[in-house]
Amino acid sequence: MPSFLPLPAAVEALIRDGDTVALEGFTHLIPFTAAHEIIRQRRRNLTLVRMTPDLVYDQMIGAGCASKLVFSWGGNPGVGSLHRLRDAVENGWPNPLALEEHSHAAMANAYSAGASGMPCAFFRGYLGVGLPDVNPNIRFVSCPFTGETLACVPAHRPDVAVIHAQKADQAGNVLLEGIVGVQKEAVLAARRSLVTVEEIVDSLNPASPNSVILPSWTITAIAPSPGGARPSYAHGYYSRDNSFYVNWDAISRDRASFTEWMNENVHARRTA
Amino acid sequence: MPSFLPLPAAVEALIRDGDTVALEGFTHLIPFTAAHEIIRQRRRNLTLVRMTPDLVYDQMIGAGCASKLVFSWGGNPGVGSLHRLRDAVENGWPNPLALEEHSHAAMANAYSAGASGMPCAFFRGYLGVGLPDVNPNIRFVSCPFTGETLACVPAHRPDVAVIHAQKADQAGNVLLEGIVGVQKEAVLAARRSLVTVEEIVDSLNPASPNSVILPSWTITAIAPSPGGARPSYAHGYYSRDNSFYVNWDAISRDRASFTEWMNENVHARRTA
Amino acid sequence: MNYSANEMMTIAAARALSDRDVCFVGIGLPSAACNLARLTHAPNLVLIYESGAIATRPSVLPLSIGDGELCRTALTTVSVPEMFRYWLQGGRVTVGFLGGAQVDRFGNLNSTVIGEYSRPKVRLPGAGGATEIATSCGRIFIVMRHHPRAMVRKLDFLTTLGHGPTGVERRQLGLQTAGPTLLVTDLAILEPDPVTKEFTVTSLHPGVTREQVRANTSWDVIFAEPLQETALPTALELETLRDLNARTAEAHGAAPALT
Amino acid sequence: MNYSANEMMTIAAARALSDRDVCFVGIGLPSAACNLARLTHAPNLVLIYESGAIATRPSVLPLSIGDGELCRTALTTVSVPEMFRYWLQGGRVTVGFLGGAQVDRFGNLNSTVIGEYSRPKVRLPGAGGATEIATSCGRIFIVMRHHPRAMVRKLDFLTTLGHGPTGVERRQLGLQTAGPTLLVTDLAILEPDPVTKEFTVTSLHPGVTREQVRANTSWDVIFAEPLQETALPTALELETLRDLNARTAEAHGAAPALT
Repeated sequence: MPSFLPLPAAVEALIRDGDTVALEGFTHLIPFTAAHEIIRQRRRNLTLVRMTPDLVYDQMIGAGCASKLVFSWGGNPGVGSLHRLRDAVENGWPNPLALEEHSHAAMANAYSAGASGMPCAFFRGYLGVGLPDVNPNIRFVSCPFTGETLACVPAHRPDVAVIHAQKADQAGNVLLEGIVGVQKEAVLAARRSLVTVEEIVDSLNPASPNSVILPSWTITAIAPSPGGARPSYAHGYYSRDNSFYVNWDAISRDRASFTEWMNENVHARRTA
Repeated sequence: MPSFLPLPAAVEALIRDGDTVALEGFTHLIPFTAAHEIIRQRRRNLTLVRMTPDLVYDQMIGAGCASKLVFSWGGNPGVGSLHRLRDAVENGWPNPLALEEHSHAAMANAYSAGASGMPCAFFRGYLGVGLPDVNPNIRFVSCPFTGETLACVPAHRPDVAVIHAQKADQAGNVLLEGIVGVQKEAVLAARRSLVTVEEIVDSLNPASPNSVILPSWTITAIAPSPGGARPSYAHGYYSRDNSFYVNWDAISRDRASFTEWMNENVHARRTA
Repeated sequence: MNYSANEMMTIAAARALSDRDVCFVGIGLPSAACNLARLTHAPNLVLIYESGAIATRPSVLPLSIGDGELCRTALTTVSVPEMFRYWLQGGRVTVGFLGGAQVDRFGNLNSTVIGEYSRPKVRLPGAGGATEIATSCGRIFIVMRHHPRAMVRKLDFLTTLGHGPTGVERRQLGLQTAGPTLLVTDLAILEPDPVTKEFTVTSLHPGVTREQVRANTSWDVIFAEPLQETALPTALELETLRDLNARTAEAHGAAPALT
Repeated sequence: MNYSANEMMTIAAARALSDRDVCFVGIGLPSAACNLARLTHAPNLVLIYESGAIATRPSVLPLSIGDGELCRTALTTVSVPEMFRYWLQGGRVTVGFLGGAQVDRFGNLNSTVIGEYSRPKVRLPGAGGATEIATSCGRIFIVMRHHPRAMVRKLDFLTTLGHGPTGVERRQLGLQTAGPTLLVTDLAILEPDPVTKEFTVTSLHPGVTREQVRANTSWDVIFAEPLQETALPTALELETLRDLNARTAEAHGAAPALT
């Protein structure tokens, strides 16, 4: 059974400097409010894992939380570059950022392998391309039956997974619905997990017997956080604030405007 | 888009002597009516693949359809032995039956690998036990990162998968609900697929955006077959006929009573 | 209250489960023991069936591991590949229950064949989930009836690894899980010796003699000192088990064969 | 009707899709082309987005591949690991659309860095799904604007395999999929030579000259003989595309950057 905690206490309890942390959510259900709390608590030297480091990691990287990024696509979807990510990689601001770079297929399989208790993931991939030359965590094995060359990457086993979900019940079971991404895998792969939720309800009342549910004993802490995915969205609750994603391009383009925005919108605010 | 066919025409079109055929359904949604049609059409030398060859394969094996069985648990769940399977293995009646024997984990992973376009499946398993000595399709590889010994089996790629489902819509999309077993994987792993359904509806109206649905273009043929899982069950339609499972023990125990039952209940009947 | 040896066996197995356990449940005796525990001292016990049902709370015992009752009363139901990958292999199960046609003194099990594999005298059901349940669950409880043909010196086939043919192979393979820690029969409770891993009788059920256990065990069975006597079934345990069995018999039209 | 070069590019890409295709769709130009095809000549075209949405029918173009509109209008939505395992790697996609910062004459793509990998001048987004889309889909359509910095002699980094650095590596790797079969730009349509696999201009868009194409291609581009002229956009194509873009702009509060 997870602990029900206010978000600041949950971040305080679960996330330590130097941890490997995966905040997941594939466009949908991105745990922005949790990320802001991590920024406010000034966590440092995190290894951040995420398939699509978009605005949420641009903010954390620009705020100086991360020393390494494990990822497969870093951009502002449909808008352009992540300027804070680029500034860290190209100019080392506010600190250098090491990259461990994969493809989406590798990342998705690595989470799935972590959830499965496997040491590594095998898939068809990475043939004839450059990433294996720059990432020693990409290797190849032969199928013992056909001889086919298969790619292999280590399983993701983050210290902490952080996700946002629609609902938790009083017993601590969590329901996800819509675009579910790799969040279930991230939680099952991690040593500890923090789930922020739109609401805590008496019963999940899942729509289907096969609804996507994380049972209570797979979760370390639950923090209520209505709107916790904004400016991302929560299926059934609120829509994506597309204009914020477009505006982020200008806000994040230079260090001063970024810093000002973060001071006003993150550091000056307290989470309930 | 699949063909909508009466069951006899679908079996005629999709299943040939010598094929590797997987009828799946894990207690729930077992495609008995399709199996009976295969028996009536006197298919021979089939390689039958199934995690749990229970009554449905006991009937097909006793009827002489199979020359090989790929499986992980062959019994009458909660009741006892499969007498026709045992008679084939122990005495070669009505014909010898070769066995390729796995564990459930291997079978489930092999279907998943087949659905994934992989040549083989890797998992933690088969350590220190006897099956690898009697099944050359069980091999071991080392994780290239940790050196851990992992089991490897070939992916299942049956010629035909046969499953039963609750509903198809007019476009040929199929909904499964409840205990969904390995049926989706079996269909995606197979070259051809036959789905019998309780009913054909205008719209699937899935309960959840994440409901288990097989899209039309993954299915070769759909045959309406209300009650097509009996004496197994269909979640939302009818319950399992547990007494038939108990009674099967006596029916199947000797060749004469089995043959008589099959003549009366399978051969003498026609599917609509 | 009077009780049968089977009832004693099921109750003794149920008592070994705690309120914090997550159990991978097979059909028959394990299912009865797990649900009895859930309905008595361990209301938060989580039951997982390999058909995909997670945190299920059946009001009657399933005849098969995929009964509709399991899905209807589950928190959620996942596919079988997910069950074996994310839940079993993922290390999320604390206790796995196993049985078999034969067990040896080191908790290795045979559910494959009696006789030679290629020319079996009796073809048994096969491994099912057992092979990987035995290596993925935190610990394994074995529940079997005491009989010389079941408690054997040497297995005809090693379907499922206990502590290994000589008690050391499991450790040598580097497995991180404990393997069999309990063997409950209709006569006694056996636990592995901490050093040799040989199953040793640690408790006799009330009224059972050492001689009965010896006569029904094909290996030279060792008794712990001091030897315990299993506590009598309580009225609550017996009533709960009988209610469960009665509801089950009514629902299935007949008593499940193994309870 | 007047039309822009971007509109011509999107329309030419849309025409290459048939009613029987199953498309793995990226954001921006591919999404516009695929949805235009679905709304005109290919109503049964199946669109799959890597976020998990299968057979989706968005009425506005998504700004990201995980927009709620994709899930709401999908037949079903699966997890991202399932998407990459069962759907993409499973070989169930006939056409994958790709773009990138750089393409070479053999259809290899760079979306990783400009400059050296360890000290990049420009850090680009990275591979995303492209690496395995390129090898798992039946064939690949590339859609990019014609520009000398985009159509390069040599990639700074090989993110995504086309036919390989010299046009033969893909075959040598034994891949069973066709790789890039079409490159649509705002100036022309290019197709690989059947033997050398070099992308060759097979059709110029109306009003475009060979000189324009040469000036915007860094390699010595070859023109097929006879060279075709791309058919003008029809009124239906233009109106459908503009309606789609107008609905999209209204829904998002601004026009998506790439359409």
